[in-house]
Amino acid sequence: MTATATLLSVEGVNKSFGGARALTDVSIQFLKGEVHALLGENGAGKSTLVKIIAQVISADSGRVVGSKADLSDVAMVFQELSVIPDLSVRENVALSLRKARNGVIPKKAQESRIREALTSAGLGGIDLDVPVEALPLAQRQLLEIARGLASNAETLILDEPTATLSDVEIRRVHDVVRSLAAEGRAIVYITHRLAEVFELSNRITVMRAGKVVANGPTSDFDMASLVTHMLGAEHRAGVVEIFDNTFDPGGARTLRVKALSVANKFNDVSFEVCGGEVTALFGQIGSGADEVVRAIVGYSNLDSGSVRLDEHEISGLSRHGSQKAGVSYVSADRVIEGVFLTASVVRNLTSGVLPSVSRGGVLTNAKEIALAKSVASRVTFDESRVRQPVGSLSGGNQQKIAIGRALATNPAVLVLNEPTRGVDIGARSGIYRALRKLASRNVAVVVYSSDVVELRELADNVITMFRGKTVSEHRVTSVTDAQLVSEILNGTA
Amino acid sequence: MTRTSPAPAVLTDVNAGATTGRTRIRALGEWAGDASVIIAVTTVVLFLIACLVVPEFATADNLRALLLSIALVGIAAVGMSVITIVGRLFSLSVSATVAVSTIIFAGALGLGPWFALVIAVAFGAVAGAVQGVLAGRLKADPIVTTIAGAAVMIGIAQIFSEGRTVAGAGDASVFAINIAGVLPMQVLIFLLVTGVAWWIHRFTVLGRKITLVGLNERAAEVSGLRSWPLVIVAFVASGALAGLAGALLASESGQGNLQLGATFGFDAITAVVVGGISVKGGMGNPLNAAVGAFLVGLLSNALVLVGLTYETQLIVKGVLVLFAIIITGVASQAKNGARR
Amino acid sequence: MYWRLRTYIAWALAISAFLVFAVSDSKFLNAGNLYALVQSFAVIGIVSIGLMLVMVAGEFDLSVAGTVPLAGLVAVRVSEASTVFVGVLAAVVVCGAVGFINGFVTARFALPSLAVTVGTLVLTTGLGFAIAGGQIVTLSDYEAGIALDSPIAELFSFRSLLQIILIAVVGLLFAKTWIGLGIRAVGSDPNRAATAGISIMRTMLTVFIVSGLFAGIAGAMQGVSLAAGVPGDDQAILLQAVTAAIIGGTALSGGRGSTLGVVAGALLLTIVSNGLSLQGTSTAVIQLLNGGILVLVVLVNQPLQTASKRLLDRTILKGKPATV
Amino acid sequence: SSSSTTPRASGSSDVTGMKVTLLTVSQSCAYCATHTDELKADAQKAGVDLTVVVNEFDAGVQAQQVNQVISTKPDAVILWAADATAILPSLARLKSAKIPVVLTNTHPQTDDTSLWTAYTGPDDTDYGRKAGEAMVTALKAKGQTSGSVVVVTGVPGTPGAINRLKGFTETLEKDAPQVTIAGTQNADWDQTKGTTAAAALLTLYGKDDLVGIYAEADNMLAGAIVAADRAGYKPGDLTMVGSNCSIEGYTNIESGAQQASVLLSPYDDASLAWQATLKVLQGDDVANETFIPPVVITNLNLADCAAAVDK
Ligand SMILES: Nc1ncnc2c1ncn2[C@@H]1O[C@H](COP(=O)(O)OP(=O)(O)OP(=O)(O)O)[C@@H](O)[C@H]1O
Ligand SMILES: Nc1ncnc2c1ncn2[C@@H]1O[C@H](COP(=O)(O)OP(=O)(O)OP(=O)(O)O)[C@@H](O)[C@H]1O
Ligand SMILES: [Mg+2]
Ligand SMILES: [Mg+2]
Repeated sequence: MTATATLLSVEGVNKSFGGARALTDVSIQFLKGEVHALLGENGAGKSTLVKIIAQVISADSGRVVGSKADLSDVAMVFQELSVIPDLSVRENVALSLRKARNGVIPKKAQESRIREALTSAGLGGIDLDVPVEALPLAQRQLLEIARGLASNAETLILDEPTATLSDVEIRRVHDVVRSLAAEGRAIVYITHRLAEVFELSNRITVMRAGKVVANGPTSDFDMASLVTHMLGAEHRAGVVEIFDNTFDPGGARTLRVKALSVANKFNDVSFEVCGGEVTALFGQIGSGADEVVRAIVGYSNLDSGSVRLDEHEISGLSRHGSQKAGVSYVSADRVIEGVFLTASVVRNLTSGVLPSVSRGGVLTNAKEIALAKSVASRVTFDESRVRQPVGSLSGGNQQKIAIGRALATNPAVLVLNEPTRGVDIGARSGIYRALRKLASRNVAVVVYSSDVVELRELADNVITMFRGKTVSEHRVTSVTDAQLVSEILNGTA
Repeated sequence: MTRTSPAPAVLTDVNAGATTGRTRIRALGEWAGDASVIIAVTTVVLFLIACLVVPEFATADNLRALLLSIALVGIAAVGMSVITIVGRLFSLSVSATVAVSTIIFAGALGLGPWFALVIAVAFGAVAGAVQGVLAGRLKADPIVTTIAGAAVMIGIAQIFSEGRTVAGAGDASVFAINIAGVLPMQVLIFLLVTGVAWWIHRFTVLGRKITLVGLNERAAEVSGLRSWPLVIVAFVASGALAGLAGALLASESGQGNLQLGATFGFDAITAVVVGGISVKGGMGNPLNAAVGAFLVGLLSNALVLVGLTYETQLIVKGVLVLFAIIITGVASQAKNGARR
Repeated sequence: MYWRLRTYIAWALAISAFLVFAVSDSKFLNAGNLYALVQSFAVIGIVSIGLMLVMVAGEFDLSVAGTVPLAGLVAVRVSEASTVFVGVLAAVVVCGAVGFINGFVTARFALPSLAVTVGTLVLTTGLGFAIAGGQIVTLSDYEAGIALDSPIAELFSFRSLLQIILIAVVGLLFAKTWIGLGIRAVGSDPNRAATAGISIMRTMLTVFIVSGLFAGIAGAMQGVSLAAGVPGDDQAILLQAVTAAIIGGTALSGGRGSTLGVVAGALLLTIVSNGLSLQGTSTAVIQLLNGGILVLVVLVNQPLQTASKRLLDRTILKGKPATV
Repeated sequence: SSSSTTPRASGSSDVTGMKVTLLTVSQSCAYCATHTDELKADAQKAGVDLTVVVNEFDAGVQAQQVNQVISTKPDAVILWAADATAILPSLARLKSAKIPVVLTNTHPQTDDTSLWTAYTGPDDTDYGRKAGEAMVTALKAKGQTSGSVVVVTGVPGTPGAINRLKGFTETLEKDAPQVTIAGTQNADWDQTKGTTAAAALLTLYGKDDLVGIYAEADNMLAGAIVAADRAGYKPGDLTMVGSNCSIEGYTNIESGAQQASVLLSPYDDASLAWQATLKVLQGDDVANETFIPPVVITNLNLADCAAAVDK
């Protein structure tokens, strides 16, 4: 540790939204050449704090002091992706090079800087003129990072940059972050993946309920102490729970995927999932694993192959058809297709099962509430909050509602796409518990995940994918992390 | 240094919502949508003011005339609102549907007024269904679809009517009676239509599905809902109600022609927008469209009675509409601090 | 990709319509007729370009139906009292101010612009009647209008040239500058655009003021040309402008649209109505044909979108990061 | 006599094959459609090649259509102006292109009669006067010599609306000074708006000594009759006078809901225009202005209106 100059400091910042207090007297210093991890459960106030630093929202009181008066040397990579869907890759990166005054866009002059930023973020070969909307989520996240890099700022804030990424990209992001810190920048790094904190950061600040509860060099912490700081002492027991992988096999239904292909996405994918099991598809961006789960639930035009639930062919069905056949889906993109943000929790939870909360086409309020409460308890969501609009919940709770929405339909097969993206460790264990419980009721669970830790906690079987093809299938208990990662990186063990 | 606050419009958090204390208001407002509640309150306040200060306003005859002046546009607006709520903006073929229905009603009047009414409504429903299939099943742009629909309807009607007025060979006075001597039939139908539409929207599975699709079509799809049948339902409802408005309009004079109801389409859009129904879909209720129609009709009526000239009426009406909309904006912004 | 396709389709339709009429009617290619065509095109073109900017920013401007006739009335009234130049200027300023109100209210109070512009539409229509004051509004010197419209190079006139130049200038600014990028960004997603540091207020003001100014220019010059102003709302021009914008590939949901596409859309509309009225086609047939073209545009939309998505998928796979 | 149809030199060999363009306003209004059809039939009989161009009441579009027509060099143009003033520059262009112009139905708002070859059609002020006379006569028949009437007008600021009101007012002042005009509301030539406008007028002035309603067109009067009915008036309580004797007026006079109208027949309108056109084509002299003589229609002479509404 040579560089100790403070590049940015937050002093006594307070912030409330309406009557709800988001930040209370927060003071933190960010030092030159350091990666500073900012941790805390969902709703702890991390994003609020960094948005105040990035001048997206204003503090009620307190100050942010940077080396430049207008803080123009602070760049931010947002948690809710801020890449603009209709603009091309080039235009999106160019936006962060824009100076305050308007004028003609110097396309040629920017080209090399844009390329450079994209390459460091791991998007070296990308077509600059593709609209961002057409990119898969993970590439959009990398693009978001590229935007932060392009502006060449002294202080770079990354709000959950790796939430949507798989291990390879994560490693790449880590490399970039390390080299930026080595160049003498200050990096603020927010994450729910506690493992990477120890790998990457020099310093840690933990927030809880809008307050700083711990702060110090990374070496002062270990995993257990971090978790205690984050969740408070009373939460401690729940987190380290190891799940019981035994289940009742009787009378289960079986999902059989045979030689499934979608042009340009994946090819000849086959596997079986029995009721009571959790099977995870594991692959990195572009491996086609997430496309497989979308295809199962009726989102792709299949080129060949079949999907059967017991003896019923369900491969040609639309989303509506597959839902009717008993396949429920939890999308990776919470805001766009996961929940109805302005509708109440009740309405979200009952949206897929309207017939069962109505009589003769007329909704029965009592049934709706009863169903919502029972589903809420299954996903460990506070029953007393079911009348709130989902938009007013924290990210973790929103994700619980998205999953609850699928659970409410009592599916034979539950398909999830990145179910715990951006969810804190406490809420995450709640979600795993709910999914395990579901599996033990003979539901076949298929999950796409890019997180090894998640596989360990959640899955019975793992199918690795590489470049649109399955590599191999394992019981999760009989394979090492190294082997899994190697398979998705190289296509062989 | 201390930060100054940027414009409030840039607040970005998707978590925007009410404080806990306001949660109850929010839950209350959920069925009506925030904006529309304010508009409804504004309407009531303006109504009371008009009763107190505008001479001749609070007479039975004038109130009946006021209701009659909005009944038909109101019916068309309630239909239009379903399209807006399901997230398909507006139908620009309402005027054309109304005009063609007047001709159909007049043409069929010889077979009895109720029969003619049913035929006109059925025509509207079919016309709506065709556009609904385009806009729903084939995912065509609703605005273009309905512009095309209007062009085709007017074109065909012109060929058949040769542009002439069709005089009905029958008596349509049954639609001009006053129920119990006070409530005009047209107004009764308008209230019934509004009530039924509100009830369906609020209490039935169909209404809920339409709302959910309007709120977030992709999320609805993830839940296993199909959007296109609901879009078709919305267009059928809008078409049928435009047909109903046309039939009642034709019944006033027992005649139909292509000039009748020319202003209905735009007036219905105005009612939907002024009523506070979100053009983004899912927020608001058919009742709000009826309130919007009432508000605009109320303004027109009161301003005439105050004795303003036509141009002054329009200017004042424009300013008041802007004002009502701004109040809505200020109030809902105060509530969640976010854009839209 | 897909939206560029939409531009090509609009051009293909416009060019085919042109060829069909050129072949089927010998009078069509007559300079006088083409002059009439360019005259009509310039008016629809400039109004739809203004509206396109608003639509790309994710908003809508209904008040165009009020500002076009209002501009005519102001231009004629003021011209009568002073000079035609002052008259046109006054009209354009008034319409710019209406645009300012639209933009400011929309951005400041975070309101749907459809609602805001319903208000300003009623307001401007009322102002129009107030200016007319129940009288007939005429410009006694209609020579000024004739001069404005006197043919230049047989096909153009000062009026159409000025409008076409304005269309081109705005087209260039929209395609090449930060302003255009900002408009598209805001239309695509206002919240994200704001996070990227784009001022929503400034963008809204820009698009609505341009839309107001362009409607003002079209209406004012039309007024001088006709030497008359008529109060009331002009829904026909609004409807034509929206149609041109949509045929040209402007998305009602915002974020997308190209000047070239909208120009093609406006051309298509003008060519069809010019060609048909040249042949004395009955309105019923004109209506049916217009409906048919729109249904066609609407129907090719979906298959095209799917096809271009396929294409995109392929390019994205090709451009996959080197790490994989 | 109500019909001005006279034998004419149709089919004369010198006009066969000549080209005439009719620039008219609409085909979806009954009057306009009949007017166009009549001209088409006349042209066909005479062997004249008639092209019909429609602008849907859009003066801007009509200006471009005039440009277009000039480029096709027809032998004559029959023109129904979408706007009485906005047509002037176009008339000047037609004049400098030396194309003979027969104006029909709408008299341009100018004193410069050299801008056209012939005008045929109504004189709106005269129509207003006749309506006034009809009102006064009907009131006198009921023994009402004083009281007030209200007027439902067309689009404010248009010559038709202004001039009909002017003629009506003049006559009332002259023939029945005790009958005053209590108020006016515009209804933009629209039936539905006629109902709303009349309802407002009835609320405002109904309590007073209201004795009649004049609407500048029968369709607006049909709307007003609905409003009167809703306000509790019995047919005949108020003296209802309309104009044009369109189908709405015909049925309402027949049923007794309306007392009078002033006949404006699309057949006469078209026929006069065609006679003038023929003269122009044949190179004969033609009167610069020919007005259709307005005829008051009541239930006594309703038959005179029958032809105009295809009864
Ligand atoms: N715009 C807003 N309006 C009202 N409340 C808000 C707003 N933004 C955030 N909040 C609330 O402030 C608190 C802190 O939220 P913040 O987004 O900072 O949490 P976080 O630590 O980033 O959580 P996560 O890990 O889920 O991203 C939460 O209770 C949240 O609901
Ligand atoms: N946008 C908002 N506006 C107003 N109040 C909010 C908003 N978001 C959250 N709240 C309120 O603030 C409190 C804390 O919200 P938060 O979302 O952080 O809940 P949480 O239980 O901490 O979530 P999690 O368990 O996912 O961390 C709740 O009472 C909630 O109703
Ligand atoms: Mg919390
Ligand atoms: Mg956060």
